[in-house]
Amino acid sequence: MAETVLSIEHVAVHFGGLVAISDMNFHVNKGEIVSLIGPNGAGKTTAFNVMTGFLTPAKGAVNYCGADLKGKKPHEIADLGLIRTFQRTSVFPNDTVYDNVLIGLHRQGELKGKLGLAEAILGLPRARASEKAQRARAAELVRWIGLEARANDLAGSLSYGEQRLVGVALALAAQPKMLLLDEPVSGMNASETHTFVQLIRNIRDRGVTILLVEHDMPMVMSVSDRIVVLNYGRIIAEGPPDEIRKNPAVIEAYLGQGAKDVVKEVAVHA
Amino acid sequence: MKQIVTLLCLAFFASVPMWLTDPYLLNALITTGIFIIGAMSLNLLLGFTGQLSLGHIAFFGIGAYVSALTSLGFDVPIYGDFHIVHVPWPPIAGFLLAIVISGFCGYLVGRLSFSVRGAYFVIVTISFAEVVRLVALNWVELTQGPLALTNIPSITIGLPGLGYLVLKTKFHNYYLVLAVAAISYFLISRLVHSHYGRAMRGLMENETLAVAVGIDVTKTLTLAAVISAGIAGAAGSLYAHYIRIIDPDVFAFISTVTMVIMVVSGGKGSLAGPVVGGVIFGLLPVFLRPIMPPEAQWITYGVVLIVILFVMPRGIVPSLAAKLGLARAGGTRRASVAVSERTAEEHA
Amino acid sequence: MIRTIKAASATALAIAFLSSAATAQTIKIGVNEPLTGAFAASGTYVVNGAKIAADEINAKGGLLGKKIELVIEDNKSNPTEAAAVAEKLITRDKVPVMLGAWGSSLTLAVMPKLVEYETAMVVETSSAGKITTSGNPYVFRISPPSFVEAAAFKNIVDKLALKKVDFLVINNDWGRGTAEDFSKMMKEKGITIGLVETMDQSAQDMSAQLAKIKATDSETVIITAAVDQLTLIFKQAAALGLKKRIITTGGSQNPDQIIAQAGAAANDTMHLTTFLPWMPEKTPNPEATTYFINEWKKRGFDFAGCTESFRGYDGIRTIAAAIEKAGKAEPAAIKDALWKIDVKGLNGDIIFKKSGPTGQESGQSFPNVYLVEISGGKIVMKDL
Amino acid sequence: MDQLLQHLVNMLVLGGTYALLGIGLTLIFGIMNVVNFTHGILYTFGAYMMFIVVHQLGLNFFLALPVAIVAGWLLGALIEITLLRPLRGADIDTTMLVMIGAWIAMQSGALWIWGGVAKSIDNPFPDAPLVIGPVSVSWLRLFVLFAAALLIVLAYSLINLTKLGKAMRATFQDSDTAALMGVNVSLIYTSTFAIGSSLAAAAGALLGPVYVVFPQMGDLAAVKAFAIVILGGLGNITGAVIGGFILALAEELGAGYVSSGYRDAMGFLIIIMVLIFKPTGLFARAERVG
Repeated sequence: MAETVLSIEHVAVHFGGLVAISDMNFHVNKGEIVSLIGPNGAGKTTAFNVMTGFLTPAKGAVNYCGADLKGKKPHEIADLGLIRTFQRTSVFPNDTVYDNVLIGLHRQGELKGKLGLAEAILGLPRARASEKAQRARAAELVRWIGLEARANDLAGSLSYGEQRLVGVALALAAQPKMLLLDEPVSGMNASETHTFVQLIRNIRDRGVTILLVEHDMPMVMSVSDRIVVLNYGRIIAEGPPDEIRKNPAVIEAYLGQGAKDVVKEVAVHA
Repeated sequence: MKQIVTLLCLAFFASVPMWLTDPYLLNALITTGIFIIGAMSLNLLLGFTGQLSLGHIAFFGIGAYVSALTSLGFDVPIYGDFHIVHVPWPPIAGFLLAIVISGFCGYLVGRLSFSVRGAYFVIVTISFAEVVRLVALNWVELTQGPLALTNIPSITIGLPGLGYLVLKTKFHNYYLVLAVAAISYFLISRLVHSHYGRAMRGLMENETLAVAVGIDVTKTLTLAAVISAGIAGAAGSLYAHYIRIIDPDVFAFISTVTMVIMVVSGGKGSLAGPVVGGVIFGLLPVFLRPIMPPEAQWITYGVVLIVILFVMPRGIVPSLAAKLGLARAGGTRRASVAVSERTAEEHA
Repeated sequence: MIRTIKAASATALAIAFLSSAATAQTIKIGVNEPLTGAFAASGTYVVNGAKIAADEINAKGGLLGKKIELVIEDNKSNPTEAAAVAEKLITRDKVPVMLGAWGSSLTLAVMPKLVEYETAMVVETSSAGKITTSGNPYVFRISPPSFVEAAAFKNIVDKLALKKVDFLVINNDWGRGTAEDFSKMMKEKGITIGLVETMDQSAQDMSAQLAKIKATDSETVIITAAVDQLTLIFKQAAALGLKKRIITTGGSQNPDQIIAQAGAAANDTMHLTTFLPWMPEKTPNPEATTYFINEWKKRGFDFAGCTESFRGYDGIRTIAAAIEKAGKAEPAAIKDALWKIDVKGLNGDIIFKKSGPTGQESGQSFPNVYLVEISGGKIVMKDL
Repeated sequence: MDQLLQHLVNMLVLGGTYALLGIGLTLIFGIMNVVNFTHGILYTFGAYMMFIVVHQLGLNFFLALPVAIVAGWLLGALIEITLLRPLRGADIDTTMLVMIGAWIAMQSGALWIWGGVAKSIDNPFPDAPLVIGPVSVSWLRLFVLFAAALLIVLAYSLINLTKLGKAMRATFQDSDTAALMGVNVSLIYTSTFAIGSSLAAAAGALLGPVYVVFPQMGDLAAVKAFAIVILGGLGNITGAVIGGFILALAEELGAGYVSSGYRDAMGFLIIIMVLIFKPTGLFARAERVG
């Protein structure tokens, strides 16, 4: 059996009287690409918020690499290598693309030992070397995601699709062991999506486990090793794309909100 | 390019006492310079972390009182016969202690108040400054309250082998203030261009995202608060040893307002902003004084402030930079980033 | 509005030009007062009093054959500005002597500049003891510090049969100094000191303090505050039904205003004051007092301002006398001459006595202190 | 015990006016997200209007009150249209600084026009206080408390019962959505600022006769108003009313039983405590996270 990186155990979240998630259980194995899908309001983003410490669940636990994440702050979870991107605000809009990545790299700037701050301010050799390394790494990442030409443009001025890429670069800069992507291809056209799928595979091949939330079914079907389907805060199906595609409960869940299209598209990709 | 401009400005400021013989103007420049140091420290919080502190004068005032009390000595009854007695130390020790203690106060305020944001943070900082002012006013045994601390000695620097230099004249004080200002500018510049500064900027622009990539909010903001408060404390110490009398009025709200005006009109988040805004709003009253009655001077001051913000809502330096086609402050310097061979010090 | 500003600044410019052209013919006196900010009202009163003195002197032919010219600058109620104004008056306008700077912290901020430029300043209002005890030989004060008031009051505490006294004082050097000096004097007299309550300079609601004082067993309250706050205190004390003997100190109070605004509540209150504008015949210099009060009314100023503005009037007359005695308008000569003058001021003879550490004494004049009582809506003198 | 009773009565009288100051500011702060430094000057303005109408025009005291309130409304609308409307969408710091500029200019304008000498305003109420057992209170203060309560109820009804109020609340929730749904947001902002300003002017007009009138009288009042708004939670009218009474209680008891020197510190200490332990104010609804 493969090594489990992330496991969600009996997690429940309430907002007042509203049940956002009830008793959610699933896990992600090392090196997997897993998709979390479901109709709007199914609790996908809420699940991400619980996994990354932005929300405290009413019940249940999140385990990451063997550690219980209970009570950990978002930045502490990020320090463990569990990094997420966001649906809407995925970039630092008033900074250049290059600076966005540099901000993401900030943890690499932290020098060992107590004098880090003084070294940085006085520009001592160790700090200078580290700064130089960060800049080189940032340039490399910008190149790698293919935004070299826009490196000096403000991230806020980029197209929506390009901003998603910057968001991913930012997340990669933080050296993730596992990446949570929240609707990464929304706003991208077909060719951009295609490139992005390659990018995700590339990232996985570098040893990063990936969990994504996505509405773009063809993309989900083509990229995922496994799919977890959520509806009304509970998991209704789980399995490889082929199984999910045929699962009647899933088709049922999507009825009423363009389910026919989904079914059709799923069929086309089959 | 940018470094050259900075150095030229520094050289210009250094040359001022050589050709400016009017002691009144020199005095105005010294007090303005002290407030510019305060404004630069405020800019670190407001411009680089996005936290508006309207109680910044508290750190300035604490620095002034710490420095004055260190160099004057005190004898404070604490309980019954138990007194804390302090014999006077050299003023330079007061200056250093002012930085340390103000910085420590910055740490406390930071830890306590960064749980709130926006308007709430503004009010917490105002409240903090008012409480400190009221303590200075009412703890008469220590601060002499409204009776003021007087005869504060000038700062003395020990020169190896040459004895002591008492920085008493305006000429001396000008260079003292200029030196502290230049060091503060350098420190802030290095800080905001290091990864610490990038963490601050990230938090300012998109706190949720910053946290998600592992930036520690409390640690980063507290670091900014400590350094900011320490520099403000240094400015307060310079003030105490230059004016040589302080009373609880050093905590006046209008002084914080003066600093905020310097920062925002000059351009928050721009290193040169507080200097430009400070020179304008520090010297404006000096030029208005001879040409209009006192009330009209204040009215003009307010109107000039409004007009500057209407014409240049982002502040003078960023707006001018944009007009001159220099893109936004900071953008130009990274013009050829993709060629990542640029070294760290070029970006300082 | 904008036109008014333009017109005003044009006039100001014109005046500035005229005055620089006229430099040679006039003797300049610097006036460093708060004209904006928290103390604007008081500073403006003092300046108006000073102008009356300057006009009077000039109408009589001026000094040493020259007219005197007041160079008036606003210190914005701010110590930093007060020091800057002193710098400007001395180095730019080349004034050989100054009047200022109303509040104690303003005066204290100016004092290092006096030493730096060896120029004397006549202090007209500030009451902090430190001003004349810290060894600044360029300071000459005509207002009484609180220990002088306390000493004058000492003579009649027996007659008033005080037993236990509460204090309600403004929380600044003036109020704190008064509480300290009066308490010390009263303790020597065997009087018990009860509460010492303070109020912020800008406070308008003193009900809380008054309610606390109302509940004590002392029979007298000593109150130190400026006239507006006093009026509020009387109204609020009346509203709370506070029935204790009230004695006010400090000399800035104006019983007329208190009678007018506090009505019956003011009856039987007593006031320690340094000037008697409502009974000029009882002042040490009735002729000058009458002239000053008439001139003050003629200029359309508020009568309530007399108790503040006479200090500006006396201050300029003090300076003028020193210049006359010095025979020349030079800083050192004027400073020496200030020690030798004897001016009949509106509140007593202005003669400077040495105060502070030997060798660098400051000058302190000892004005008269009067106790008046409001009785049946009228002001009555009490003998000290 | 008698002293405590008196303090409690004082608290009621003082708290009513604090509440009035607070609700005007909480509307502006909450709905427009403007740190309104002109609130204090509007308070001063209301008091001077009262002075002008009663003493210079010689009109009736009770007639002067509505005049001052309307004048405050007009001045508020003018400030919003000339200074804030062109800056819509600017940073909160920028609008705050423009308000600071307006505050400095207008306060100095008041000093220029009316001088620094404090004025007092006559009132038609008897000098002798109302005495009930050990407690006494002046008739004027009672009238002020009553008038303040009436104005608070009026403001509350305006916000909760009228169409304008509904639009204001919608704008407070989400100005973009409100605009999409056909709310004229510009008009709402102007109305909000004008209403807030008229409440400040009303507070000044009511307290002018109680205290004295001078150009800086609004500064301390404004600081207290900010404190009340934060205690009650931004945009929360009920919170502001309760906050006003809490502040008054803290000041009374602080001065009465701790030290009068720290009287004004009480309010600030409460704010610091509240915000440390309950960062959204005492009465703000808990926000949904995420």
